Amino acid sequence: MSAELTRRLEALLFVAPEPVTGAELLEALECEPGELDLALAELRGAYAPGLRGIEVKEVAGGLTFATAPDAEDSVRRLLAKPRTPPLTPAQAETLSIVAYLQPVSRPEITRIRGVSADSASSTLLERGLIEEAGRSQFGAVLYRTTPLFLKLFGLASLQDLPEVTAWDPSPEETADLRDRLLKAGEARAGGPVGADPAG
Amino acid sequence: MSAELTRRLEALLFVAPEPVTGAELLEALECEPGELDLALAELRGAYAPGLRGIEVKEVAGGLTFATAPDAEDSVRRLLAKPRTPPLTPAQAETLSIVAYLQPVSRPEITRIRGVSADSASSTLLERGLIEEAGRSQFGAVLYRTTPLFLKLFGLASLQDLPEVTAWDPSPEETADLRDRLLKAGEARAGGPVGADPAG
Amino acid sequence: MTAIIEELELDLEVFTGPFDLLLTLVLREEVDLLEVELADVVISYLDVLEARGELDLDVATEFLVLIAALLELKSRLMLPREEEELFEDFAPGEAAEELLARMLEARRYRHAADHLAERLAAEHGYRFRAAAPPAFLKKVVLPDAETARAVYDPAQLGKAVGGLLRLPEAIALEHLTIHRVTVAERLSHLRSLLKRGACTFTDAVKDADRVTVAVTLFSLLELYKQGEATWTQDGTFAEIHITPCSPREEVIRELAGVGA
Repeated sequence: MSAELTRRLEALLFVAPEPVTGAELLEALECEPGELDLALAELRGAYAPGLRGIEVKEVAGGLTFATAPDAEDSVRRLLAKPRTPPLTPAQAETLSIVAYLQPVSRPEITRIRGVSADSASSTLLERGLIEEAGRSQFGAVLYRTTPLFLKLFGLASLQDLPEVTAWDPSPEETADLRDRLLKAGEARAGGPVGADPAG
Repeated sequence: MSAELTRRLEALLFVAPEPVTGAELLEALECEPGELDLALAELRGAYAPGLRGIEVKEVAGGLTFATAPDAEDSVRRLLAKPRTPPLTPAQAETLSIVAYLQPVSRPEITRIRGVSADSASSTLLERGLIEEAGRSQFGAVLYRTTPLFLKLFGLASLQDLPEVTAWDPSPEETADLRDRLLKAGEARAGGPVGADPAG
Repeated sequence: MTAIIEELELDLEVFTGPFDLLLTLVLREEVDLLEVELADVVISYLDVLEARGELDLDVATEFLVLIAALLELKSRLMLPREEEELFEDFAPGEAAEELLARMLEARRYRHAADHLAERLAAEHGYRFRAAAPPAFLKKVVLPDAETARAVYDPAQLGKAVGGLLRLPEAIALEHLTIHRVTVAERLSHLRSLLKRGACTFTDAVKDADRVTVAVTLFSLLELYKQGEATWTQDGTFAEIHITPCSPREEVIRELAGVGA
């Protein structure tokens, strides 16, 4: 393949994000239908199935390149390898609240974080780290962690979560973890804090 | 070209949205480095410049296909999109300072250019050629170049930029410049130029 | 130095002659930089550029680098005298060296810029593919509970929850001086103004800060409520005209006149 028209045709099919119609090709290549037919035949020959890693395909009323079917496994390994991206700070916070307090509702998570947890909890749901666990008495959806969560954190069970006291900045507090988290969250959000009603 | 590995390599380069590194190729193709080298040589041969409408390019730390430059006119007619406009002198100067000194802050760029780089750096940011890279100790935003910069400038890595001192004047020229700075007006200083140093 | 800089003739208060001569005299401290109006130098330069039809600051960087360096020198000289030792170090020769270094640095990147522009032009014809990944890859394959391996550190969870337990420190306001304005103060201010007849809101809050303006408005409402004043405003943001309603003598006389 070296005819200049065929080379330009190849470039067009390569670079076009969508299948290209014959009319579009004629206009872009500024050639006659007969010339295009010849170039196309040459290109089809060069990319006949089995010869190369790419094939010329006719789809949706146009021409396009596609990867050869037998390269699919490699392509999948390259582009679709299962990924476990690092947790963002918002996701880590949301996940820790669910892990320690489960089952817990989204409004509670929001109150504890002081800011909305909607986007973070959607991502965690999508990735299968948390799942729905019924509804609270007020009708809010409750969340809990999944077996995948335990696997990804290398935990045998929820009992293996790190002791909160190791990270606890206020060990003198004796109240329940949930209450303390809520109190701290409300202080962050600028809401009423028991200690300083005037503030 | 028909070796199965070369065909799969071709499919990967075709389908990947960004340049693919050697490590990624090895993993996706599940082959040895030696085998990859052979396949790559075969592919480069098949796509040697001038042969086809597509070429293999090494940019931004990886391999990718790009259309052959002589197909540009047809491509432009097909995609009906103007090329990215060339750089203005201010943009080119700002970009070269970022490329060589990265990470570098806007005040530093301004100091070197002697004139504000705000508009130029905004445009470069918008076009994705530079990006923010944290903050300096004084709180100024730092900039660095992006992978798109490497791609558009056909650079495999920043190492491919020529040494910036390559453009320094020779020692004689520098001495001459220094002389002129100090003595340019000397001759005229003696003459009747209406200078009034005492004023 | 470029031709234009060499051609630049100046006619300043303290100096008449070519720019490069001025530069030399400044560097030799024969002309006091503090007395040179650098803005006038810039204007002269712009005039030259304009006369030549080359009014393009993008290509004028050499001059700009020189002027910027002179400005920096001048600003250093303008520092308070206590900083004397700072420019004692700064011998005329060093000033020239610094100017030279600036010019070389700017020149370096200007040439690098030319190189980059050439590179970009050379790459002009190459186009990269921008198609979406094939349909069979659209669905992201996530690991399932069977095959997943531990990738996250449980300490991350403890740290996150510990951070959430932290009560934020109360915001300290001691360092702020709170400007206190009372309604009572503003009421008496308004009443004293109104004793002299009608006034505008602008008169009442002349040069006052925002808090005072707000409290004055409250006081005005209070006066209205008490029946001591009425006000009119022709439109949004228009002037507010305040009229006293107190039964002052002339008002009573006027009312009596109207009544008769």
